[in-house]
Amino acid sequence: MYAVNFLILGALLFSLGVFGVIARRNAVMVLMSIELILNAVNVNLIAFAMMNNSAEGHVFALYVIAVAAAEVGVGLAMVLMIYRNRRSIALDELSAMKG
Amino acid sequence: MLASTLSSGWFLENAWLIPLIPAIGFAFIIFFGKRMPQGGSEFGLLSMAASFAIAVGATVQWIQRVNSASSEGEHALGGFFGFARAVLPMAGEEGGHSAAFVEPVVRTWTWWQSGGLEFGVGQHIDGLSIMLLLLVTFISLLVQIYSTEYVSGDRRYTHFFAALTLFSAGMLVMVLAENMIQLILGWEIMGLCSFMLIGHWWEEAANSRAALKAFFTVRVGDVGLLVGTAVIFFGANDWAVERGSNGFSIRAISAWALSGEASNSVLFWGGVALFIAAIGKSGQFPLHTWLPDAMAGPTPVSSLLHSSTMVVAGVFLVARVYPVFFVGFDILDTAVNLITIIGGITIIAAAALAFVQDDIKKVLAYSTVSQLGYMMLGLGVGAWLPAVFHIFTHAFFKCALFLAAGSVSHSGSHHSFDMKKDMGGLARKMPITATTWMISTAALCGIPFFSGFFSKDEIIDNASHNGYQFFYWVGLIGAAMTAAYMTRATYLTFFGAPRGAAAGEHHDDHSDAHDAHAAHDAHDDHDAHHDDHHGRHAGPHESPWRITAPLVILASLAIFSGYLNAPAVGTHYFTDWVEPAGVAVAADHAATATDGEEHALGFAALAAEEEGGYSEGCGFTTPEDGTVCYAPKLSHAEFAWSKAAPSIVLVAFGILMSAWLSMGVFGDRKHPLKGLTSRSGIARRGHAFLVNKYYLDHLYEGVIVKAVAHPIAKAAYWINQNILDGVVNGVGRSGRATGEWVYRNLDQRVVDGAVNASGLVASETGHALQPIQSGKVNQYGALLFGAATVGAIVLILVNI
Amino acid sequence: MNMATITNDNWLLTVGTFLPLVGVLLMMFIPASEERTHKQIGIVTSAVTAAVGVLTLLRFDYGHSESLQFFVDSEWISVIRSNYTIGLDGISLPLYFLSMVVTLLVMIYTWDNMPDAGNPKSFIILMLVLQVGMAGSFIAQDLILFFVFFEVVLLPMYFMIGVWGGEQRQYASLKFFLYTMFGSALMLVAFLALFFQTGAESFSFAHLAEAGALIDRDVQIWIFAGMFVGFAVKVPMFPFHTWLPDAHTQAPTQGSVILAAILLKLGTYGFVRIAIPMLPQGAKAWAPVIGILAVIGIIYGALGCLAQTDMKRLIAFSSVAHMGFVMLGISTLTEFGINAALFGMVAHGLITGMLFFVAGSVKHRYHTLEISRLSGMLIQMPRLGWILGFAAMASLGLPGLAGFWGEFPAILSAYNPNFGLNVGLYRVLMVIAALGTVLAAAYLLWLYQRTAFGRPNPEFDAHAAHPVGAGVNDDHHGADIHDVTPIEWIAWTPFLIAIVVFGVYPQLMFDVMDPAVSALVERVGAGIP
Amino acid sequence: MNALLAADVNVAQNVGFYVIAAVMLYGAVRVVSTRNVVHAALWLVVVLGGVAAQYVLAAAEFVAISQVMVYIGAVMVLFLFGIMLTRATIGSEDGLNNRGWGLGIPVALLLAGTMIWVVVDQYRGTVLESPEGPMPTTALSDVFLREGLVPFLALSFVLLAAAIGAIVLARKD
Repeated sequence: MYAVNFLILGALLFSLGVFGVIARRNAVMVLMSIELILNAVNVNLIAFAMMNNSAEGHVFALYVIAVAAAEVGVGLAMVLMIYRNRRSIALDELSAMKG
Repeated sequence: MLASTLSSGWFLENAWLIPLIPAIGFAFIIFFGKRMPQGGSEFGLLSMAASFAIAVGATVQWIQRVNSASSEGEHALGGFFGFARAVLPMAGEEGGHSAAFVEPVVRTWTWWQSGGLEFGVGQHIDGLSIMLLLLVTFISLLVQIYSTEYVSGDRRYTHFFAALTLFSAGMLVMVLAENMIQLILGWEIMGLCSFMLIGHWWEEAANSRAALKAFFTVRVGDVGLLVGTAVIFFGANDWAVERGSNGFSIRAISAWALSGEASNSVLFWGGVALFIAAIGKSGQFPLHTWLPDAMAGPTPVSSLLHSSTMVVAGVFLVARVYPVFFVGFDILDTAVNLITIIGGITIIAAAALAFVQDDIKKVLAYSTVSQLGYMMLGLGVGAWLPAVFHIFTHAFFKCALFLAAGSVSHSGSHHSFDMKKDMGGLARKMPITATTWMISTAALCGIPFFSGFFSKDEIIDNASHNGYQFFYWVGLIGAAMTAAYMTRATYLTFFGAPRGAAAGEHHDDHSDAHDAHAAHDAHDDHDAHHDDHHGRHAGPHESPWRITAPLVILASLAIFSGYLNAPAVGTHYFTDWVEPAGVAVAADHAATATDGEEHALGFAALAAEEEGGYSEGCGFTTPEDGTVCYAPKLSHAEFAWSKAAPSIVLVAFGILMSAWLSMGVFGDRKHPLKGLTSRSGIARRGHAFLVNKYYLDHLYEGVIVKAVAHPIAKAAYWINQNILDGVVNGVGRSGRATGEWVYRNLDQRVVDGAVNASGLVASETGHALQPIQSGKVNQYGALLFGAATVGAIVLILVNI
Repeated sequence: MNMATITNDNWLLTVGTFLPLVGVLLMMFIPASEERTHKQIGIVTSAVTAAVGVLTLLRFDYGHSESLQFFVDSEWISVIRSNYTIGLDGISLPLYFLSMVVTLLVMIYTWDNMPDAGNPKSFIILMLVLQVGMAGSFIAQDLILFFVFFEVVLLPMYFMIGVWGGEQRQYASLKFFLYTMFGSALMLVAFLALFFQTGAESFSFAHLAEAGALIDRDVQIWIFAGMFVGFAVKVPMFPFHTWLPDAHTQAPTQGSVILAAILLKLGTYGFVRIAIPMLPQGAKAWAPVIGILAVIGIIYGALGCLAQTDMKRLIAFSSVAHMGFVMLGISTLTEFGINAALFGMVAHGLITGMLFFVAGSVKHRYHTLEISRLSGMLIQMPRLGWILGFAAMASLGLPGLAGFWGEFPAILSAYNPNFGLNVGLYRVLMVIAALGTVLAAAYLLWLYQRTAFGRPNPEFDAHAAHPVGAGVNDDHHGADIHDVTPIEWIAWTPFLIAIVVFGVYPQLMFDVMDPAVSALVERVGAGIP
Repeated sequence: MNALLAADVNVAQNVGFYVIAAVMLYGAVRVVSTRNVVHAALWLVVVLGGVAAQYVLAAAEFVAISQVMVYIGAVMVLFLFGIMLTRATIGSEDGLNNRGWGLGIPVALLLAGTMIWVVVDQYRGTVLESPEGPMPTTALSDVFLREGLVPFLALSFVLLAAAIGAIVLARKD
């Protein structure tokens, strides 16, 4: 089947993720949107791996997954801490607090 | 080789030390002055003395050099005469003495480079610079001695001497400048120091404003200097580089201007630009308004500024690169040119203003302006030497006058300068001051056998000699007016009945007292001094020796300096020593030596003889190949009492008239007791006479003076204060206003508004902060991705 | 880098550039509470860096200042054909060294002038990173490398202003950030366009300078436009300058000094090093525009100054005017002009940096910079007053001080521009620029007269309690209105000395720059048919 | 649809792809648009699951497995915990988007447009020949333990650091 399919799918997911990052106010939601972006990338990776059937693509996808896991862990931890200090995880209030 | 007979010497070789020493002295004063017993003044005095010594040595050696040269050039005379008759029939009798060209002593070191060209800093010693070096060092020395007494106990004593020393250094740098850049350097340093000195007592807003005005006005002129230098540089550079020099070197510029290869328009515009600078610095007509205000400074400063340094700088600039003006304005071929116009106007206008001043220093200030007008006029009419000679003589008597005025205020009128309020009859109380003052006045008025006569009269004479008839009359009238107002000032100060402080009164409104009051502001350690100052000033008395000594020296010079070049008694040393001969010399002299090599003396005299290229006459015809001219060949009107007569008569008339009027007008104003007795004595002898005198008095004061002097002069003064001054201030104010407007409307609204409005920063400018803070991260995200996308798109487009 | 290159000690540049990062690493492991330690580390690091800089000065071969020295060219991102290419020649040497010295002095100044927001740890770390970016931009000989360093500079300055700035810091910092980001975006695009237009072979300056000249004229003009905006924002030139006053006014003293002394120079340096030699025809086409904008900037900045009531803001506007002179010099494409511009960059760095130091100290003492409220500074703190006067005089281009040598030759060069640019236009520009010097005198003297002369404002005399040690003369000093402190002396003296030395003997710098500039102009001339 | 009818294309595979893709996209849209945090999380599950399914279609079983385990197993749980601990209202809530969220739409559209255009322009008509069987895990392990070794170790350190960091951050004290 056509490589374009996968790639377009990735592009759309990516854009949606970007939109989420821009539009969302709640930190957790932003993290989710980032997950979308990462997965979009993964889809592309796999697609390319398939195109010139090599294992690297898959390996990279796995890397990304792992990093994403780490990122989510740390990210949520930070969100928690911020919430504990500020009783809010609205990003704009956050940025208002920081000089 | 013939040139080797041109003697040189250590002092000539190392004349560059002369400005260097005061500069170092300045550094010493700044860093160690406060700790010294004499508050740093000793450094100033020492350095000036050293410079003076070197200057004397250099002068002596220069004179030897000239003699050695002219002995070479003896039999060039024939040709000279031949030319003289050919070109200017009257010129023959004079100038047999300046036939040989005396090679200047030029040394340069690399200062900066650009575009592969190296530009030097160094010395260019010829008659003109030697003369001024001697003059400046000498007068600075005297003024510093005088100041040790005059400003003693000032809270910024040290700074005062620092500025004074640096000031002299600046002038000296300019005088022996080898190139235009160096000249600008000295020029601007002087501007800075004048700012520091005029604003010396900056606690008073008036003083600091005067300082600001002085610096600013001069700075306006400096635009001309920058532009002119640029124009001349690019005009001359290629020509000069061929000959191993560059377009900044003064010699190269002179030679180029006379080489006949220079385009006239470049010379003209360059000349105009440079002359604008001279106008600003030398207080010529439209830009002279800063000069009287500069009187806010301490008197020694005024004397230094107005005698030999600051204001002379403009005249010096014109004299220094004279060929540019000579060719650019083709002097000698016209009956009128920019320089003469400005000079003439200045002479009359300033003299008229001097009539209505009550402040003695302002009278002197305006007289300075008018005398500078004479110098400019002289340069304008092609009387280079008389103009320079007038710088020389004027320095002595004007400095003496200022110092005398200072001495009067210091010891006679309790720090007041108001002639009508606080002076009068001081001749008896302060004999030395009075005598010196009157000698100097005589010199200034141009009374025969005083120095001023020989210089000023030469200028006027040459004006008609070179075909500037109109300005001949301007000069004469100016001379008469000078005589008149100086007489008036003399009378008000030293004769008649004592008034105010001069009569020993202690009026306590020091509103008009510029000097030492500002100095004695609330400082305990000074208050004591302040008191005994008052104590010493119980009544008018002669000043201590540190003030009178310089006065005496200067006054004697005011008499004798004239005899250096007094055709009346047949002396022409000054001409021999100072005037550069207008003869063509072998071209290799245009090359400036570098790395401190002394300039290779070449075939100066030889070239002059062998191919009599000079007989074409520099400045009139182009020099032959391989030869260059450094100065135009000028002829001098020969002196004759018959020609001097009109000026003498007019001067005499001016003096008598003014004396007569002054006595009538000011004789018995406000009756102090002393005056009354004497007058009542007269009254007992003849009632009618008194009455008549009274009527005459009334007549003069009521009709003549009020009708003539006041309206005209007052009008001039009014124009001066309101229109010209208004322009200067107006420029500043309107500039400010424009700034406000531009800033408020353009900057904040339009340009800035555009940015703020662009949705990135904020939708509304007013509360720019709110929207910025909200959702910072997200907006960055948007920005980031947006930018990335745009970048990507462009990439694609580029790549297609 | 391989052995051969090590022998002609070209490790110097790499070390000199990245040394500050060592300090940063060190500070990472020290808790923020130990403020003194951080300050010490900061000073030591920047001092060592400056020492390396001195070594560089000593090892530099002044005989061949037109050719790149300490040259390194090693693989970096081979995918996009970008190499780690660094080198130093007469054009970059002064700026490279200046950046090190300025950072050191600013560090010293920070010792007892920490901005109110506190937290020296991150403050100093930021400054060190900033130093890396600045030094790197001056040695980079590869577009991508240059761009990376160029951007590295951006963020620390953003945080410096945003965290340690004045009341409106967020506004100012964001404005700064967006402006520069906008510029950088276009600049990057222009770089890439240049890269692809020259056959996508290499990003190295040398290659692009050769290949770039071959691009046909219209394309050159477009690419130059992109770079123009990018660099002009940084300079800043007239229409793009509005971030500067805010940034300067809001930034902490240290920020202002670094901004004025080095950051602004990145823009002009970019013009001289990248835009003009790589796109000669584009440069020629744009030169008149640059010249006109520059002169507008001169007059406009001066007028802006006259309208200011805040001392720091006035100085900021004066930067616009001075950079106008620099750009005028560059726009003539003559050796004179570019020499003047390079000299002007350094001079302006020293002088305006000094002025900002003074302004900072005044703020520190009076807690205001309202010109109308300041007065009689010379009575309350004579030394500071004199320093202000000195800096002002230098800034208005007094001969004998550094400022003059950037200003006068620039005006001079405008008399006849290079490569058949419109002479009439440039002569008009020259006269207007010369008038600009008068305005400069006007606003600086006005500032000086208002703040330094006269008698102290009673509102500050009131809390003038007991005399304080530093710099006492017969004036009394207020409790917090004291004269220059020792630390300030240490931080300032080099500036003052440099201003005088370069003013008295400019050959020191011209000698280094001139050959490089001549070579550059030659190359440009070769590229213009 | 002509894509479907292309001769050398495995129809079933395509149909599967399109169906799953549609579901994923819808889910993604909901993730970024819903007013309810919890729902968003659940929609995210759908998307991630879809991705895993696509992996399977693309013959990347191993990746698909790890996707399911890591994401749906771990990450989503984390998310739900996060939501719960930050007391996000379970019901729908307003103000989930910030002012200026509209800005996102043009950016996203622009981005999508650009990328799609590029992709289409570049890969129009390139066909992925359906692989014979899944990518063998041994191949992956080879890559991992040979040239991929250093990144692999680095990654493990990252994970370790992340774990510790998370603990440090989230620890109450």
